Amino acid sequence: QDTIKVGILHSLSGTMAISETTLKDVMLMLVEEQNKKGGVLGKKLEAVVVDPASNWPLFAEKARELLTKDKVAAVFGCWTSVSRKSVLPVFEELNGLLFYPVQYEGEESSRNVFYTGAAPNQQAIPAVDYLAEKEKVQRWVLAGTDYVYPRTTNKILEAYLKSKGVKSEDILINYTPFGHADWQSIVADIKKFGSAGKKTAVVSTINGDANVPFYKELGNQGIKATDIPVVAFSVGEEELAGIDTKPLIGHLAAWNYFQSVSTPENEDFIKKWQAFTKNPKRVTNDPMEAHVIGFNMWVKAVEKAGTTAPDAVIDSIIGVSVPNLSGGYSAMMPNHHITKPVLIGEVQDNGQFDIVSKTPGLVVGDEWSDYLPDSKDLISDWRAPMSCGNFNVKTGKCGGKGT
Amino acid sequence: MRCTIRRLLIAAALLIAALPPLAAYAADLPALVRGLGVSNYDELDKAIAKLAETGDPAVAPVLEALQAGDLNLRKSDGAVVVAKRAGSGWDLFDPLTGAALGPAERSAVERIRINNALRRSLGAALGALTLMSPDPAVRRSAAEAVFKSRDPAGIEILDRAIAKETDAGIRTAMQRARAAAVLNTDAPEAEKLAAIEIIAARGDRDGLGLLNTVVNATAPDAVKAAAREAIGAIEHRLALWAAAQNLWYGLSLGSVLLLAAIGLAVTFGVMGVINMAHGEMVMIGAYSTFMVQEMFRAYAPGLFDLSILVALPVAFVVAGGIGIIIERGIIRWLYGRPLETLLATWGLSLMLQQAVRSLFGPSNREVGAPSWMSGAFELGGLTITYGRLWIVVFAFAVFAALLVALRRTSFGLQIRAVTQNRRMASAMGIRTPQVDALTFGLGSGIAGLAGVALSQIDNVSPNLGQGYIIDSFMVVVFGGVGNLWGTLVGALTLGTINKFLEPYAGAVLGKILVLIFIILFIQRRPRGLFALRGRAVEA
Amino acid sequence: MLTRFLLAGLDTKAWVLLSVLAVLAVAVPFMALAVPPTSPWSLSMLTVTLLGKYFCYALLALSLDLVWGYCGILSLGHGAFFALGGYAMGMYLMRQIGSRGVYGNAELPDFMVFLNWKELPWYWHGFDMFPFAALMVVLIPGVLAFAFGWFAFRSRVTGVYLSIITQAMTFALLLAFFRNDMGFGGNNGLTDFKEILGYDIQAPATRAGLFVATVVALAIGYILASAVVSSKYGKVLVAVRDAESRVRFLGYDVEKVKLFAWTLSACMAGVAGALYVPQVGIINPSEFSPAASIEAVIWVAVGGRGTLAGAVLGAVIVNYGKTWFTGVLPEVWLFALGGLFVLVTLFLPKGILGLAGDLRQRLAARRSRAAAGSNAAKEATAP
Amino acid sequence: MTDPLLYLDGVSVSFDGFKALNNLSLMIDPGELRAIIGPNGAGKTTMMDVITGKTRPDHGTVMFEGNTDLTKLKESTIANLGIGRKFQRPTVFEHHTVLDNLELALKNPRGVFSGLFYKVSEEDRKRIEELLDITKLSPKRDVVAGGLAHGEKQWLEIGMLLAQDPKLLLVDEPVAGMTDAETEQTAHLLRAISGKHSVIVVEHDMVFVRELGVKVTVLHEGSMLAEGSLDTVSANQQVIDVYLGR
Amino acid sequence: MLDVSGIDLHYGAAQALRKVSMTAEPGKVTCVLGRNGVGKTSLLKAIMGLHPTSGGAVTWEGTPVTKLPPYERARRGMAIVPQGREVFPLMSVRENLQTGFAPIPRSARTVPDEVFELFPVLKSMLDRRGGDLSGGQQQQLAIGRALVTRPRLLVLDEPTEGIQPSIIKDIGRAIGYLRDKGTMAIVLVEQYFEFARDLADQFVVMERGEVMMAGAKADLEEGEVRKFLTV
Ligand SMILES: Nc1ncnc2c1ncn2[C@@H]1O[C@H](COP(=O)(O)OP(=O)(O)OP(=O)(O)O)[C@@H](O)[C@H]1O
Ligand SMILES: Nc1ncnc2c1ncn2[C@@H]1O[C@H](COP(=O)(O)OP(=O)(O)OP(=O)(O)O)[C@@H](O)[C@H]1O
Ligand SMILES: NC(N)=O
Ligand SMILES: [Mg+2]
Ligand SMILES: [Mg+2]
Repeated sequence: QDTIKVGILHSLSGTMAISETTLKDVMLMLVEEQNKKGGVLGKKLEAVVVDPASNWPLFAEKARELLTKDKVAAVFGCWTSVSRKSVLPVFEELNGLLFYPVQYEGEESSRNVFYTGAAPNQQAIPAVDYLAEKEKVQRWVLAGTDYVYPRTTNKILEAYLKSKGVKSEDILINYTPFGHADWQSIVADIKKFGSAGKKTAVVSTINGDANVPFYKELGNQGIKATDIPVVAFSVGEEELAGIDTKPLIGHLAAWNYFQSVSTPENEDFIKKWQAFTKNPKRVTNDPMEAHVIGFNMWVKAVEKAGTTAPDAVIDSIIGVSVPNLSGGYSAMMPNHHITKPVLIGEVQDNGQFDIVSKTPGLVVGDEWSDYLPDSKDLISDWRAPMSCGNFNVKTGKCGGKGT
Repeated sequence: MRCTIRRLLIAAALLIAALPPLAAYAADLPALVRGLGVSNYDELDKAIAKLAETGDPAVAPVLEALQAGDLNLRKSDGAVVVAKRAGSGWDLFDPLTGAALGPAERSAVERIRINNALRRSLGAALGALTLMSPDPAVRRSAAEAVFKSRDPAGIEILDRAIAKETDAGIRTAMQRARAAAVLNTDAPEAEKLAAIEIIAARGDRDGLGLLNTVVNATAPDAVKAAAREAIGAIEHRLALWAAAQNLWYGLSLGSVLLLAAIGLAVTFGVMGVINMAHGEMVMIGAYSTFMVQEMFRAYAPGLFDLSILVALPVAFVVAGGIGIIIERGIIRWLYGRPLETLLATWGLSLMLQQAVRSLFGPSNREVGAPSWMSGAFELGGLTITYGRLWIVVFAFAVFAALLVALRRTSFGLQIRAVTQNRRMASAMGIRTPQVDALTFGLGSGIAGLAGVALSQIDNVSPNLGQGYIIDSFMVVVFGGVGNLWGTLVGALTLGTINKFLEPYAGAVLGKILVLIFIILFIQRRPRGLFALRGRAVEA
Repeated sequence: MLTRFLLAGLDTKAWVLLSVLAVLAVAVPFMALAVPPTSPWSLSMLTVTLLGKYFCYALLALSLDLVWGYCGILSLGHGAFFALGGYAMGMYLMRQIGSRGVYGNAELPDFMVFLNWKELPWYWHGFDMFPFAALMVVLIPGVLAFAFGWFAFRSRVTGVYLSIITQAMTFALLLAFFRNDMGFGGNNGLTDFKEILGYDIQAPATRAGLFVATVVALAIGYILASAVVSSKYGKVLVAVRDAESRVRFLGYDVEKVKLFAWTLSACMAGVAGALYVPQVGIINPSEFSPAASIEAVIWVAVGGRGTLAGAVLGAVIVNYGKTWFTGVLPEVWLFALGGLFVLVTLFLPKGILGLAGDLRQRLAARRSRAAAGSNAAKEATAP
Repeated sequence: MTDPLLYLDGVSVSFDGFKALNNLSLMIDPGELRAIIGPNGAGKTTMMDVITGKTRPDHGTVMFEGNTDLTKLKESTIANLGIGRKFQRPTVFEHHTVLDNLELALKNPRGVFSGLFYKVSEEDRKRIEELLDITKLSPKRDVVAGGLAHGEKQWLEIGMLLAQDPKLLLVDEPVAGMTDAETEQTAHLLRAISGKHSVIVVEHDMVFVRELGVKVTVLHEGSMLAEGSLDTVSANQQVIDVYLGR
Repeated sequence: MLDVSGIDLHYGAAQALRKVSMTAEPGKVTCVLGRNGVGKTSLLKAIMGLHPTSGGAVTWEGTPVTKLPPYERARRGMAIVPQGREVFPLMSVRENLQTGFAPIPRSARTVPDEVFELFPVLKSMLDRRGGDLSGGQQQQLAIGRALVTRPRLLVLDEPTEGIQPSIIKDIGRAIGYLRDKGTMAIVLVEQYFEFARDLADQFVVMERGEVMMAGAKADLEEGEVRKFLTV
């Protein structure tokens, strides 16, 4: 066997195809590039693409197929948390490697998974800090799609805001179903909540398809960023591509990467990407960067270990650091999360974000939130001898608070 | 820092009031403009304040350019210039005089960026500067801007502007802006009470927000009491309007449901085809809109506002044509086997989704709103967005047209004859294949029309259709299969119920409750809202 | 009497199918566990779980065919019963995790811990006991189906109206289970199971055992269903499908007739779901999605509605197709699957299994026509 | 005098204001064979709908065996009380064979579980053979009913009615589409089963009605117009005007 | 003139017509007789094109129509009153009648007065749904509907079934009247022998899918014919 296989596990059909197809393409590009550079360990890489079709059990099945039938060395994939939860036992059972590129709710750390997207402390909390400081926001609408990521993020944010002295009546939490399309009442409610004489902002964990109608309604009802800014964690360049952003100028998003980052690395990446997709208008976004980082880390770790064997890679990858696209270096931490800068951007009329704030240094992904009672005592460290994902610093034992 | 600007503006306004607006500061202006060339938001804020302080109307275009993102820093000499796109590079202009400064390379300039805080400062500054503009629309928005900024500095200018203002509406707006500003000063109690009265008369959410700020801030008790009373009055008024607002939301959601369902009312309701590909016909309509708009963007950007009107017939023809092809190719073999149409159209819907995904890519496509469909207007205490209003009008128009087509034309009669008894209809001399194809085409075409409208409020993506198919079936069945009026009333009922539940139960629970309502309702009326009854149906 | 009743319904098709299942029940575990992995005869665990999944789907298809194929009730919500059975099993499996969860809480599943739940909701009690959970696997779908059917059939909701309210039912459940407040893990559902009946859920032997259990359940389901449809009650069922009101005038209580089949079918679907969950390792609300239920209908239609073997065949073939296409043609597999559905409707109106019957009939027709033709020819040529 | 088996008292039914039955009263004795005639649209079928529970009357009661009010019961209960019906348009189970159609109609327990464990008894087999003979469908016993010609379906439905062995048979236009000879046979058949059973038969075929030779009730616009022997009613000028014609 | 020659017709594997031939001429009533299930309805279906034939030819007014779909035949002046009425159940009586407009020119699209003269009940029920009518009323509607197309060939399948005696007489008179206009060929399937005998100009007697006897009324002996109708 003279190739090393890399699995790509992203939905190419169904509801999530809209987001995940791009990630498949970026992986194909990275593999191609790496092969131009001579591959890894002197072998060519071979991408194995499958379609889990936005169907969560199918994710598990396809993961098993990649690991046992195709015998891939690592898998890059998943978007939604549920798809990750679905494949997790498979990766642990078969000792595979998964690089997960999307911001998520945290509260997880697996020996076999590398979380290259943001944990809540790398996205949500800095965004709220920004609004509180720079926009003097005192009243908060936490609007999200009704599933685990928004629920957890909002729980963390609620605890965080309260710890900062925000009163309960100044927090409005609202959940909507996936794909919610009629935002009239909710946008009106936001307006109403914002007319209490205190500066109000919306923290949006609205996910996927629901965003376009949400922003269209915001625009139509004339909610301006200068009045009630909306900061989103799941809206990037790809999502904005479907909306006329003129009425939305100034609304915000918090990510670890924006296409508008002006660094040579990023400009080079955008150029390659647009050439690869043969589309000079094709945009880039944060999860793509996460895959770039994750892929490069894996390559480096494999070369360091001299093998693709999972155990060796798991050992060697910790501490590996690779350039990210915003001008710094991201490192894989012992908790399998990475260090990232946090950027806040404002929507421009060209569908891009103007970066209005950037953390001075890099932020380490915090898998166990400090703001949830049962996880604040937990840490994760996959280096020997601890090698534990849920070490309780109070009890000094691995395995949560249990014995 | 906002305070600084305000204080400076007060000074400026006082100066303007005292002196005739001379070009005394003109000599300083270029230097002040040059001062905008900083990359730090705080410094930029100060620079804006200094410019505004001059009170010189010549400053307005500079600030407008900054607001629009056209103001750039020329890297070679640090000059602040206006840059306009010209081919691959820029054409540069002097921001004060508008004089052309020649072309420049793309990378020769750097845009001066602003953030929300600066946008607010700019709005306030521009508001004060443009209150005397000859353009009434500008004056009106200037008054609105001052109302929002509540800048005490504006009071003096407002007083003069009010004195000069001839348009009653704008004068009221200015008076309200003035009142808002007064409430932000240490003006005597009486003056503040008068201001509260003016704000209370405004009676809307913005007024409410402002009064709430008064209550939250430090103020004499009498003022606070008056503000509280005014708040009570406004809230009472808004609460009264809330029901109407909900009704409007219900009507507008109902129209969306109606639009989505009405094509299905033909293919499923009339023809009996369990048309799982209905949603994809809607999607094709939306993509047709996208295509038409791309054409407009490329060849006639000036006429973009007409693109939707052109998209309507295009979407109808494209979706209808595809419908006819589907009928001739597949459906026609399945008459008399309605359940199998489910299988075939499900397969079709998978293929159409994938076809669109392969053709247009998996991500959202941008469909823009023409200007006449953007924004909102106030009607009493109602906020009505133009987009929604047009969709309501459009939905009813389509419904009426379809009703006439099916009830009043011989084609409609033939459609119904064919669907009730195909063989007998044929024996009566009705060209059944033609009627079948045209009927399915009609239903698909109408779905395409719906797609044009829905592209205005929803994603244009390969998944568009999936989001509507279930709702559409619910509406048609709830209303009573085969009854167009049922579809109309069904859509509006479900829309309204949903919108009245949503404030209490939340969107998720509200939707669950609507579904449970449908289940229970069908128990009472097993053949839908407008059930056909009698032996005609049972036979 | 029971055995006679059960065996009476089995025709040749049934015996063939049951024999295949029996062979699989023995051969698959053997090939997966005993044959060395280097041998070409060895089966991977992937294949075993895949087959297990297909057979769970087959049992679901079977249950759907019972009501749709034989009683004319097109359920667009059978996935709900399947999912409820799955959740009942999932709850048992969750409780078996014990303190091995990430937070080490012996009482509460992880998702409750991090959403700050303080104690186990009442409806989770008892699920730590397998017999109780097993009972719930049939009872919950059964009771829901019974209540739903009791109202709907009594109100004489039929045809598309019934179909749509079954869809509304599963859609409402989807949204409800999505809600984290419901206490079923929200969108993430229940996952990360550790053991079942004390056996490590990831151990090959356990997987093989689950596979055998699925095959046995499918076989029992099949025998039961064929016994039901070939009894006189089965004929009444078909009569109800074809002329419901006429059956009433013969004195049959149509509501009860339907209710029995409907409830039985829901219980079968529940069992299918319960077997499915430990094999795929997750149960989440997407199983309630209307599209999932429609897909089950499609399996039945592809295999041949109104033939039990067809339902089984359809489920296996379509799902095998899906597995295969998504791996081989990841970018365009929907064309292949969608095309398959269209072609089956156009060219195999009675489904794959109907094809055989059709061919036989057409052959007979041709033969008789040919015979008639040659007779006529003979007569014509006779002097 | 015996109590009537069936007693309709003041029954009215209207559809969107149109009175299909108008204060109709009628009495059928045990074992009686009664012919009902009347113009198209007089309400004959509607009357049968009311008796069998298909249509609920607006007013009036329908008493069966003296003390059961049929208007409150559901169709299957009424059928189980012993009221069988043949429809105007023959309705049989199109996907079942002739044999199965008869088997389903046979008088046996109707419950789900008795259906599950039912096995054809010798007696049932014999009865089915008899019925096949009567209806002359023996050669078509294994044909699915959907493939029968119109007249054959009529016969099959009569066979199913007999299989039910009801106390009261409601027969709506049994000889429509039958040849004269078959018409005659049907008349014989109905006469033969009356006595043990009560029969109400609706027909427009006067030859057939004459053949029955029983009391005739004439319905018109939802109420009774005349009653008596065929000769008496056919002499009635009103009956001639609205029904028989010249 | 209608010329049916040697047609075969199958339902699946079962043959319902074997080499059936017959003719019908304008101004004459051709009566098809036979017991239940001998194939009378099947013959009419073959004439109207409602079921495909597997052999033989149907010629109408000199042109072969065997391969034409029913609506093309209707456009050539053929109309049928089917067994079982087959009115459009959810359409009003008026609309049912209007379906007959399809094959005729726009200018002729009125319901002929003779329809309401023959069946006055239809006039009073114009707005009632076809499916709500009583059996006999539906039968009248079906005949009326066929007449709206101004056919030159009228095919009637047991039109007296379920009709009250006085209207049977009316229908008889109507058929007689239509025949006497001399432009219409009429094919009548009947079980009601007296009715058929009084109207018929020629007979076709069928048995088990085949024509047993055919000829002008004068040429046939009633007893012979009746033999095929008894059991
Ligand atoms: N559901 C209904 N809606 C409106 N009118 C109805 C309905 N059902 C029956 N009718 C009318 O009621 C009248 C009585 O109908 P019914 O079928 O009882 O007549 P009938 O005596 O059986 O006639 P026939 O001899 O023609 O069968 C008819 O005029 C019919 O049109
Ligand atoms: N749709 C069908 N499928 C299969 N067989 C049929 C079908 N229709 C009629 N047949 C069979 O074809 C034969 C002729 O039927 P047809 O309806 O032509 O008879 P008919 O002479 O009109 O009888 P009737 O007087 O009862 O109306 C019958 O044996 C019948 O069983
Ligand atoms: N992890 C997310 N965004 O679902
Ligand atoms: Mg009747
Ligand atoms: Mg016939």
